[in-house]
Amino acid sequence: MIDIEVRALEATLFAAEEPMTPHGLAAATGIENVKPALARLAALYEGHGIELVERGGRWRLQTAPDLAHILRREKSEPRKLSRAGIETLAIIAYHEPVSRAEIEAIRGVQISKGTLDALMEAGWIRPAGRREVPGRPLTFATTPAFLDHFGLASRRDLPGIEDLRAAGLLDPIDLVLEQQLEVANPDEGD
Amino acid sequence: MIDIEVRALEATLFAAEEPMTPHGLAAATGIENVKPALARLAALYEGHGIELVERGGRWRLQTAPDLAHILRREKSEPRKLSRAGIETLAIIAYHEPVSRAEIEAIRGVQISKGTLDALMEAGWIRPAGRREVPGRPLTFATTPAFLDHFGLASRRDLPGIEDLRAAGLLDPIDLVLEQQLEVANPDEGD
Amino acid sequence: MTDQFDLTLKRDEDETLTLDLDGWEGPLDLLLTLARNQKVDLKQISILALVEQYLAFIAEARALKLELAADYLVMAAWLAYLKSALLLPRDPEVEPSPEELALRLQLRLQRLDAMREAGARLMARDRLGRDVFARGDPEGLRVVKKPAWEASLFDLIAAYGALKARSVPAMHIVSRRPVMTLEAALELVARMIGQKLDWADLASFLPPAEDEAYRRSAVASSFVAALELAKQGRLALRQEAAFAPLMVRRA
Repeated sequence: MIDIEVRALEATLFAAEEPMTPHGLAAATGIENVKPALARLAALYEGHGIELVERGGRWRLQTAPDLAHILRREKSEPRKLSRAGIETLAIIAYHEPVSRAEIEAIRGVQISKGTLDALMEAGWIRPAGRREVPGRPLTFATTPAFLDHFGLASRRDLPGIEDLRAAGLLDPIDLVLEQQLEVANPDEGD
Repeated sequence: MIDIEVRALEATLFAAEEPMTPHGLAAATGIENVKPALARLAALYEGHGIELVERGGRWRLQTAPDLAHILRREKSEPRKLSRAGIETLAIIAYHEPVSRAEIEAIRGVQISKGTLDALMEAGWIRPAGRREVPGRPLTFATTPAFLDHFGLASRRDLPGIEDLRAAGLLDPIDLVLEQQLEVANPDEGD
Repeated sequence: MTDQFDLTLKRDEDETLTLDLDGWEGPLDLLLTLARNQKVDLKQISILALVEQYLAFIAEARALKLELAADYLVMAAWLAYLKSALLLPRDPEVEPSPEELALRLQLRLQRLDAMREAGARLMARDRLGRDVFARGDPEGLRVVKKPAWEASLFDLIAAYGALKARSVPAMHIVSRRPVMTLEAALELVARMIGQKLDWADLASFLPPAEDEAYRRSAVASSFVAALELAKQGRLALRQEAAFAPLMVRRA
């Protein structure tokens, strides 16, 4: 059996809602000389998945730093960017820096806050200062992570309008719309 | 250094907000066979001020019961149950699933609405489906939180439940009555 | 007798006595209290003695003119019936038998007693938050879902192309065909007749053209121009026959 002082400190620190001072520990456990008992507790936890640490004169038990990956695991969740998202990103990439109102003018529809948030979360766009016009609208620009993700050395590598035309990407709207409708309702064909 | 599986379980259970199933522990730590590692962790904490316990198939770390006098604080007094509440909880725990009418038959009085509500609010009982008899009465059963709160690994650990069952005190009264009358009057059968 | 049963009497302000039944939850509870006072195992209890005690208790309460809840009186009536049935010679016609009724009551008392004791034992366990404690400030385990946004460069430029295509205003442009305008033909014919004095084929005025469409346009325009100049009296027209060359001369 571990000595009663160490056990008392261990249980007290475990149940504590915040780090405790030696004074507080002494009051809680009735131990007169807390420091040596704390040293024994620290030694007891040597090599454990939990450790005793002192931070600014307060003591706490905490998980060992090398096990942090167990406690907070990141799980990446592949998600497809919405059409609004990809269009907004394209406008920012071709016109940066560009304000929200300008993006909306080009798209012809309003963009939801979520759209810019998703692009920001993806790390592809960043706020790029305010435009010195009435209302001082915030502008957006792409990030190095954007270039990285899309395999571009620089924004100049983005195909120009003429390239797009040559690639058939500026086809009349009816055709594009038709294609999109087909994509949207793949089962409706008969 | 303690083996990595034990350390991982220790840190996970230390950080967890709720008791964890072996399945949940396996998912968190990546350990394939959790049970033996849990046994090693339990052994490691033998004699400590903290212990590893199983509650309704879930595992948790908690302070050792003999240190209650150090840790008990005024504010930590758990909700005070009325006598009706305590009896009702015991009846549900020992008879579950059990309907309100069955509880009332045992207690000899009606239960006030507040009694079941209070137990439900404490998170100790839950509705457990309807009995397929006329009137389709709702039945009640205990929750994992009940086992957790009262320090029970499972309902088999309910104090004296085996003795009560052996004495027929958990069976329907008519069944016991029949058996006892037969024993009392063995010649009357035909 | 009242003392023996922990019967609490309260003297209200208006001097009437009330029986404090708060301590008991109904007649079964009162019966169990009385039964426990026999200080024997509930299985060995004398139901007859218990009935006597209950009836005596109720009689005393009524003698003191205490208000009793109806269910206590119902139980008293039932127990009085049970008592007489147990004491009188048994009538085999009566079902259930008084012994069975007595046994049933005994079983009910045992059950209630068992649950009461179980409840007490539950409450006395090492309870979480009272005797044993969970982690005071658990960090919690977190699985942080990090969305990995997917989009390819093609998606991007195709989207921009579609956007551009969508945003260009719809404009219908008739393609420009090579024509000789009437003005040009007028000038040409006027100039040519100024250079020649004799009759000349109108067709000979036309510039050589490889483009058939332009040639046709030039023929039509110069013909109209010749007619216009003739109308103005600046030019004379002559044609030998249908489809013969159209001859022009300054008027």
